[in-house]
Amino acid sequence: MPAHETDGLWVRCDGCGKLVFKRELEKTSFLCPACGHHFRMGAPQRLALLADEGSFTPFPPLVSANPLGFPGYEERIRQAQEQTGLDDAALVGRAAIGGSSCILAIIDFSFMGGSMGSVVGEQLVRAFEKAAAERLPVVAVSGGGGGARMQEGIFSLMQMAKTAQAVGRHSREGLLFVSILTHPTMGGVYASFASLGDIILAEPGALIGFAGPRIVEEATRQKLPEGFQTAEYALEHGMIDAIVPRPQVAQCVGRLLLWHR
Amino acid sequence: MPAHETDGLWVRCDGCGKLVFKRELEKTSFLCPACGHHFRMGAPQRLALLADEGSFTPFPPLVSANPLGFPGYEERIRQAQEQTGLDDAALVGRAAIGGSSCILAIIDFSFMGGSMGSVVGEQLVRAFEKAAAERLPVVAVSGGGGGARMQEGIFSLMQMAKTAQAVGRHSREGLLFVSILTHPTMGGVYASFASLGDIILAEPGALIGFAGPRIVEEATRQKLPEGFQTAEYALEHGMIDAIVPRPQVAQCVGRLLLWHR
Amino acid sequence: MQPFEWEKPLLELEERISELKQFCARSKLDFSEEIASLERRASTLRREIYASLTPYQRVLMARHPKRPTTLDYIRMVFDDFLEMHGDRTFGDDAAIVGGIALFEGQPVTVVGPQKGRDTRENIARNFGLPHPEGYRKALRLMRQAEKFGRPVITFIDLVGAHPGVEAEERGQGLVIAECIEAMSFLRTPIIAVITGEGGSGGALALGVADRILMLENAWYSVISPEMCASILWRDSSRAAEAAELLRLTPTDLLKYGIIDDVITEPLGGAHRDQAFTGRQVKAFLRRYLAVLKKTKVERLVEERLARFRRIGQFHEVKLAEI
Amino acid sequence: MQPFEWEKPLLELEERISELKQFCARSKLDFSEEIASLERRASTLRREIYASLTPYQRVLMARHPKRPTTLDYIRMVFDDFLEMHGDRTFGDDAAIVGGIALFEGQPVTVVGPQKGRDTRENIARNFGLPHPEGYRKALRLMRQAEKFGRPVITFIDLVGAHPGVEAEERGQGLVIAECIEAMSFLRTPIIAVITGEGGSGGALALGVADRILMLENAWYSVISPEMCASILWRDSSRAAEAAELLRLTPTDLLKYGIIDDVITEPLGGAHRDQAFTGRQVKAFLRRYLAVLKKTKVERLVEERLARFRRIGQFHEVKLAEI
Ligand SMILES: [Zn+2]
Ligand SMILES: [Zn+2]
Repeated sequence: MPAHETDGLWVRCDGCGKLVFKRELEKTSFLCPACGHHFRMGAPQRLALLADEGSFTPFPPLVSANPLGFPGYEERIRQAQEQTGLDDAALVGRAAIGGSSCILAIIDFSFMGGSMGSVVGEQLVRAFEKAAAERLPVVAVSGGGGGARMQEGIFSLMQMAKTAQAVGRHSREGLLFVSILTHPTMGGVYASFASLGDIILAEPGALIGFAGPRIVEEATRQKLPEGFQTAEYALEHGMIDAIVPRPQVAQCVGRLLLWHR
Repeated sequence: MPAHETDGLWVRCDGCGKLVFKRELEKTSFLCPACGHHFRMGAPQRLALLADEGSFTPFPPLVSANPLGFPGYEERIRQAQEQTGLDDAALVGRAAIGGSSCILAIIDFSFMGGSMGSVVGEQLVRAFEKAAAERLPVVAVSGGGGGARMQEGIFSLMQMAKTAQAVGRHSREGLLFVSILTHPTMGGVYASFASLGDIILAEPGALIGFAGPRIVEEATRQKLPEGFQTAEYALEHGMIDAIVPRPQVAQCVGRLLLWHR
Repeated sequence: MQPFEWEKPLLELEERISELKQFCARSKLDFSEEIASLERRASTLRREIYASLTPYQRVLMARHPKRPTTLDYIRMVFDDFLEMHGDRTFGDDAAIVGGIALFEGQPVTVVGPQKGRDTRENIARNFGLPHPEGYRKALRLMRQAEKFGRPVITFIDLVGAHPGVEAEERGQGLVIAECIEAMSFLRTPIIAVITGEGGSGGALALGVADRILMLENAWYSVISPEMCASILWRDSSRAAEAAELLRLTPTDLLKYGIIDDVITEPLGGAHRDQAFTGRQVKAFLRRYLAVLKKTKVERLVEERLARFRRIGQFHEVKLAEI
Repeated sequence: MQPFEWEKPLLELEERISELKQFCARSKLDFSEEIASLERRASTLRREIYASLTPYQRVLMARHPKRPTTLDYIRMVFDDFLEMHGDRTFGDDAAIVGGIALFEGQPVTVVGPQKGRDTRENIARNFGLPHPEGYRKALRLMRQAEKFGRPVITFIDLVGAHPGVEAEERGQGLVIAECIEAMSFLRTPIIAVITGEGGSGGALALGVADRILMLENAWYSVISPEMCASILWRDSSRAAEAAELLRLTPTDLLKYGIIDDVITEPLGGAHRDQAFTGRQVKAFLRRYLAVLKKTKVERLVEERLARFRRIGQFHEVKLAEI
């Protein structure tokens, strides 16, 4: 459930309905001080939370083309870049977590819903290729709302194959991929690299699935079950290894990396 | 549903409840002339139905020991041998089906319920080993009521591992195993080699499962669903490839062997 | 069944010709010259109409209820077929069919979604929308093909993977990823034929192949034009505009290198002459199977991976620019 | 909780001693000699009772509700543990737990059925009776261990696989076969520890290993003594007799070469001193892991297969005899 902003300074919590001071959230790793609800967080904040301080070296940036000549796409990209300070929805680089080296990829929802166009796909593929070449594990934090970047049409769809194959090549080298699903991980992002982790962790309450809940509701004309497509629901249905609350994610991933050195 | 004999000459059909003349059954491959119900049939009759005439060369026979010193087991074996004319519950040898060579193994329910003791296990393992050595496919017809031969205790249990491993070694040579499940294939026979076929066929109405229906009913204290554990039920639940009526089994297996030469 | 709007002038003309012929036969009068002239005009009109179809008209053609389904192609293209059921885990999905077939004497594994030909069948087949167990069945059969070195042929015609509660519960997203990954590394030749609709991840899950062929009036896209329009303009009736933007036709996809060849259909669409369409598909499969069979499987997999690795358009940014 | 019948004289004596000690403390009188004598007698009695346990008494010990469970062993034997859930197909079975654990600094994969410690827990854990998704979870974790070359340790304590409608529907028999087959060829060391009940195919599905260890008061059989009695004599109350016939004790199984070693328990059973039992299991694991780690994985698999290949007793029949 996305947090609806009420004005610039306050935001309403989807967990408890209370208004939370935005500046406060930054101090709590975007956890609601009242109920612990996990708000979405940006890639830079996530990086700070997850990677050892000063350990991150980003990959060279890539910038989107407009392969279909989709009207307004360039403008849309430019806006998103300005709003987020990111080149595209993936922040990828080399990092250390709990003292162990890895390649870290973070999908940022705030950049066009974390959708996977050519840039995100290529960055992820480079992440797995680099990791394979250096025999490093990959840690990916996914939050891709619908997965597809419509404006790149078929090119967006093909990124699913491209990234899944990159995972496959990395995996066949006997290397570890820890996939962390954050709110929301849906569609093409979920149905490709994100669900191919050796170990799949999720944050509490994160929406995880293929078809969005509204689409399922419309298609089936039935009321969705309580907690449908939440991380808790995915755990119950056998789709993820564990739910890890945000404050423990870095420590948990650190242990996993250490155990797979 | 086993056919309850009413006297020496007639037998009541579990499909339609009519009395069927036993001699008649032998002419119809043990199909009820009235409703087509598949009666159980012995290994020699099954062999005649399935293998090309004159193509069968049996493996050297093995005879059961009494590894646990189980009281009365030798006597039980001797009786079964006399009643069935078989050495034990498995008839194994080299055969041709539709002109293609294979190793054929048939479990006969009438020998102690088609249960798997050391002899059945060893014969099956030899079947897969011989097939692997000569690069031949294996066709197995299973009808093991409860699977386990209680009188051999742990030795019977271990035949599950032994036969499953023989399938695995044969399979890793890239060779074909067609498993045909006939009424009834349950317990340890089903939970080992019989369900490891590349292709799993079943006869209509055959009972297929792990725990027997009475055990499930007692354990769960609920009424069993209509058609529970029948071949049709297994097909619906994704556990078998196809249901093949008895008159078409030889032709179907023949095609499969031809396609895998 | 309703004809398409754009076909109406042609259908009317064809009817007129047919009437005239019948009149000739009854009246013993000779209108052969007039008939010949009308037929020439019909032929021109037909070519004009179908040469200038818009992308969305092709989308509608791809959805024509009389369009051949996977089982039709299996019947028309292969000499023998044994359907195999089940995922050995949960169930047997009627929305996906598969099994071993004989292609000119050679065993191949065939898999594809199956739409129904009428309402009753469509309900039984869930309109060709697969559940996870359908994809798992496909995966199982493809792994079986790999074991025995059989080529895999997939037919693709589905608007997407089923969006439902149970499908989500049983891992729709996960199983699509697994299919994509497994096909990518499958050590046997794979040909995918997009015969009708190629909708999103549900189609890609059967579409990772060494050769990807597409019928003339099929479409393949990350999103259906209706849903695209509904996201862009909150108005799904503007699907025709969205179809233009999405570049979902075989011509565009061939240009982008997404597909390898376009299988021409009879004028008016595959449903106008199923047998012709079947022969076409068979001819293309024959040609490409022959090529693939000459290639070592290691090389096939390498090239399959390289093919997808290349797809994507972006700019490298020199650090000075930032 | 009820003491076993055969323990009653001992428990009475132990109580007497405890009372006497308390009386000493209160009264400041010295009974130390008497107490020492009584304790010697108790010790003798304890040895006598537990040395002469019948097979069925051991079966009952194996079912003692306070006997350590898989999670108890995980807590006692390993330094760290991350539980991992789900079969990535259908569900997460609480009757089987598994994950990565640290054994003296070395990561291992641990899997085992989990019984509850009370009624509420037992209902949640389905009395440690796994469904197919439990076995599929185990399989997934074992394959993961293989990928990373981690040893696998399974704890076995279940009376059987769950006999239920849904379990049958989702392929209980098939998944047991898959587990057996997969473990047989798994390219990583495997140690199985039968800690309590080893019932039938449901136990074997976790029991194909390079070393099979068994606690002193555990049992392992193709069929439970109760069900055996009920088949033989239509009287499950004659289970004690059946237990004799089935040769299900560690001593018998060691003699037959089915298991490799017996882990001694504290007198009176594992539940009498969980910490001691944990240390015992840890010591045995340490010893056998060290041996297995020295062996190449190809050789491990070969020997694992050879081990089971040998099991079985029968007579070859010379053709002249027939
Ligand atoms: Zn809150
Ligand atoms: Zn009948």
